[in-house]
Amino acid sequence: MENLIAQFEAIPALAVKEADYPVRGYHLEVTVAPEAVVAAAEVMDVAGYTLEAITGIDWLGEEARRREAGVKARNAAAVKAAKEAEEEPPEPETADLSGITEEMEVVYDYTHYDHLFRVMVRCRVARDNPGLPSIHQVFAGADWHEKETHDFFGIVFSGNPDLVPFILPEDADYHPLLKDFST
Amino acid sequence: MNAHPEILRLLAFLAGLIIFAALNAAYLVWLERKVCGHIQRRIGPKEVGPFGLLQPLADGIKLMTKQVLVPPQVDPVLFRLAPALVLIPAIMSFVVIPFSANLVAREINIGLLLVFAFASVNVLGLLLGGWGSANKYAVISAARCVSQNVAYEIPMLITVITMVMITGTMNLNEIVLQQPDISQWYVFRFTASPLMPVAFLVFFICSLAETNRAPFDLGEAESELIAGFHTEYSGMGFGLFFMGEYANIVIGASLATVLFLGGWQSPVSFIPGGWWWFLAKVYFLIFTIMWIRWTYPRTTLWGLLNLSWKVLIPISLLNLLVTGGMLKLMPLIFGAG
Amino acid sequence: MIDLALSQNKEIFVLNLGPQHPATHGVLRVKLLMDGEYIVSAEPVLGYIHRMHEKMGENRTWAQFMPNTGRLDYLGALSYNHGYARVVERAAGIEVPERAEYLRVITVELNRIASHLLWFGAFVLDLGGFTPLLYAFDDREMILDLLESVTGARLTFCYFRFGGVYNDIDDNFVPGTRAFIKRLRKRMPEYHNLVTKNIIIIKRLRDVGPISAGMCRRYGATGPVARGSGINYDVRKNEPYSVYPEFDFDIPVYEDGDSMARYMVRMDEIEQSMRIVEQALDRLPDGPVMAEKVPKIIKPKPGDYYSVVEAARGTFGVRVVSDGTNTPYRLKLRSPTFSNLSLYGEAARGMLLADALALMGSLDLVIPEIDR
Amino acid sequence: MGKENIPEAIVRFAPLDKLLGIGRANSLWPMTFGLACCAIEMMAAGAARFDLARFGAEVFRPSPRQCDVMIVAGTISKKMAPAVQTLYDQMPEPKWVIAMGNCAISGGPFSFKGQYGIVEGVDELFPVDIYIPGCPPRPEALIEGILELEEKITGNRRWPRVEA
Repeated sequence: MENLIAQFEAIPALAVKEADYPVRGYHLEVTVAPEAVVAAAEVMDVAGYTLEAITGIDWLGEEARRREAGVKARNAAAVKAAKEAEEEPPEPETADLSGITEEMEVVYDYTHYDHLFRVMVRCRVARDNPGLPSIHQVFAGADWHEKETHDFFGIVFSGNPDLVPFILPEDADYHPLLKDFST
Repeated sequence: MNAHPEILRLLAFLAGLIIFAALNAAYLVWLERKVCGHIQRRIGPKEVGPFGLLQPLADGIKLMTKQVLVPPQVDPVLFRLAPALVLIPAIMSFVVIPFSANLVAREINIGLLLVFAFASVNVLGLLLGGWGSANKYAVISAARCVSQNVAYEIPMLITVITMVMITGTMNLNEIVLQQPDISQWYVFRFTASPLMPVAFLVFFICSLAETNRAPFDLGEAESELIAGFHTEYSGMGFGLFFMGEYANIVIGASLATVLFLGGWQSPVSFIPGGWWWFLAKVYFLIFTIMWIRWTYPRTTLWGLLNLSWKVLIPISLLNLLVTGGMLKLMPLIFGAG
Repeated sequence: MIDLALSQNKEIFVLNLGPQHPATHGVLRVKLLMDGEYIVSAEPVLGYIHRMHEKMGENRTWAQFMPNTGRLDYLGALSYNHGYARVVERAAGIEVPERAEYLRVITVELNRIASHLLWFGAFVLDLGGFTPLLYAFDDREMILDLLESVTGARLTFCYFRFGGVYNDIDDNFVPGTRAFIKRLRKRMPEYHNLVTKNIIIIKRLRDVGPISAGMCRRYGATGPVARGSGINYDVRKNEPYSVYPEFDFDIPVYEDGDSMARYMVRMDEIEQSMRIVEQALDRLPDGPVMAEKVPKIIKPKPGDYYSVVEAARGTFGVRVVSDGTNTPYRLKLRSPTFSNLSLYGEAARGMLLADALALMGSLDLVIPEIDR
Repeated sequence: MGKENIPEAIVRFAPLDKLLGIGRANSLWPMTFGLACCAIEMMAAGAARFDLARFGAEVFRPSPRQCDVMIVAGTISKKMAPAVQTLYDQMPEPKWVIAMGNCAISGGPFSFKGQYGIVEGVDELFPVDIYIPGCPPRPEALIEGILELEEKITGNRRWPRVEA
């Protein structure tokens, strides 16, 4: 396992974190940049792992929610502090929601047939015009998973041989699992 | 009127044969559904008439009044011709089948040849039906049917040649007359050739294949080719194919009965022979065919052709050789008699 | 299909298998490029029964999604119940009483037998034998009777709850199950005599549709498909969950990788499942079937949770992403047949049509589970 | 429609029609056409315990050209809808449609606000004769549906209806 961590760190991965398996259901959480997903897949391939699934997560508004939560906490703290000091509570701060790059995430689940060790590789991509390289050269099965993720999220896997609507109707131009999708 | 009794007799027989073929088809379907039901722990048709006996009638009414669709892409002539090409030769073959000593529409010296001549037309009907449908599944099915029929006609004919060598005639009634009781049935006539049961088996397998019955039902392999050559046929077009198929089964079983099982002759000499014996033997064979169908899975086309070219043809050739040898040797050994 | 236009060989044609075709067991469509009866290339087309399960997951509460899991793989619905219940229990930290775990294992294994029986019948039907299907259905009905008495449903079960199961068994269940297993034990040799030893079946399955272990790994195949290729991988052993470690059972593995191997794996699994059920019935503890402290509204802590179970067709995984509210933020269903089918294009190349359909049957497809 | 406008018939076809109706009702051949979960119950209805064959309705034909009744058993996705429509069009007259299960009736559990993938009920595509509710309906329910269809064709009920 140390070996794997070292290899991932050499890719380089943005973060390699051991997860609490009984709670999370996976052992190792690796965050990589979009360019590095193929390298990560190669590490897994060499180590004899198999690809269980690829999926996307749409984090629309996540950063805004995070900032708002931070501001809310600060405001509450300020109100509390003012109350303790018996002062007039300060004007509540409003969250600064400018300059947010909305993001999506692609998650790769790897597992091993022989020993129990699950690796989850995460990769964040920008939400507008999302794209990352395809790993179907490494794991042939990734082809379908990538197509499915493209269907649902519109994430473009460059290098995938045939990235057309797969599960959705042939003429579908929508991506239903986006958080701002509506019919 | 009196001047043409023969023609009248023929017409009556023809009408009788057509009714026989139609009823046979209808009630063989009923029988098939009942047999398969009981094989499969079900009871089969039961509600339509007593024991579901009116079921074929209902099916017939429905099929006859069903819209006959002629899809736009088909070849209209071939598409309409094909069912008739399957059914009519099958009915024609009945003309020479001896149901009893006298109950035969037309006794011809070359009856056996006639049956096989008509049987060969059958495959043309399947081919035209599949081809005319302009449906890929139907075309594949037609191609399969043709290669299968051609392949199995060879061992079948070789076996029949063997039989003709033994019996010395192609008149079916004469062949029957040569088998007065069970020991004289050709299937057990070891003096003619020790391979007679094998010859019967070869003939039986070939007639299964010729009629596209399971396990050789590659032509209408449902899980592969939808409904095969009759995929595009609706209503009575499909009904005619069905009748043709069942008529062919009856022909196959009849021939096997005539050639090997003593035709209308009774198996034991103290019970008189007659058409009932003939029908009993034929229906027993048909029941066996159904039994096989509901027991065995389908072979592949390759397996089927291999069976014909690599197993059945050599065996039937060997039988031909042995029979020929026996025919020449027996008189030499036991003296000409 | 562009290859067709460019091809010099005029004999090559496109055959559209499905979406309504007797051999695809539902609405799978396979675009075949055929040279006579040989397959030049096969390309499955999915989505004809895409039912938006993942979208629905984001639209309803954690508990409300449970009925959906029964409609993913309708032949082995309880495994899917189990997979989803487990991931939510993991996320919300809910403990399951022992009796409930036993009941889960018993019902899941019975369901697995039912699923394999139906597969057995349908597979032989693909090969042109009709009767075994009816026999299999006959036995399957008995399992459905048992399961119906416990779960209230015949097919699309929704029996599991977060923290247990919703209903305890009645008095007839244990003797009924024992009687059924006794009956099936007698029946299995019949099936083997009728089908497994049949010369036509052997000719059609042996060495047909070989799938290598390496191919399984590249495509992520699991379940009987992988085990038929010599991969000893079963979640019940490799990643033990529920009370499976307490039972003595084997994972059937065959090395050949052909259709026969996959067939044998499933037939052997029926035996193993019967063993598990028997042991579970023997040791069935008393106690509640629901955990006491299950919150009415489930709000797992934010984060990713993943859990897999061994369904009848392979590894069923559920990834949920919680944002701390009462609905999942994202719910990903990893279906085993999706991966298993993805190797079909490569495996079917160069095969005869009839053999390719036998191969497809041996993958044991349930289409709604692929399309989700 | 009022009956008073129909002139007295010169040739009466009613008895013949009745005969045809009885023939058709007793020979309802369904299509081998399963979409989803309900298809398994459809198969179960044809299998040993329930045995549709009793009514002559077990002849599942794989080709739409040879079918009389289309049992729509399952969810119809928007991708599948054109194919279902084609199958319906390919069936020769007279033809009937049974919508089996909630998905075929109304979209069932998969009809929710914001759904993008399914047709909410097969009657949006073509007319339906019999609706069989359930998710999935039991095989008995399918048999009852077929009896209802027979009643619709002939005007007579085969067995007394079981009162709930």
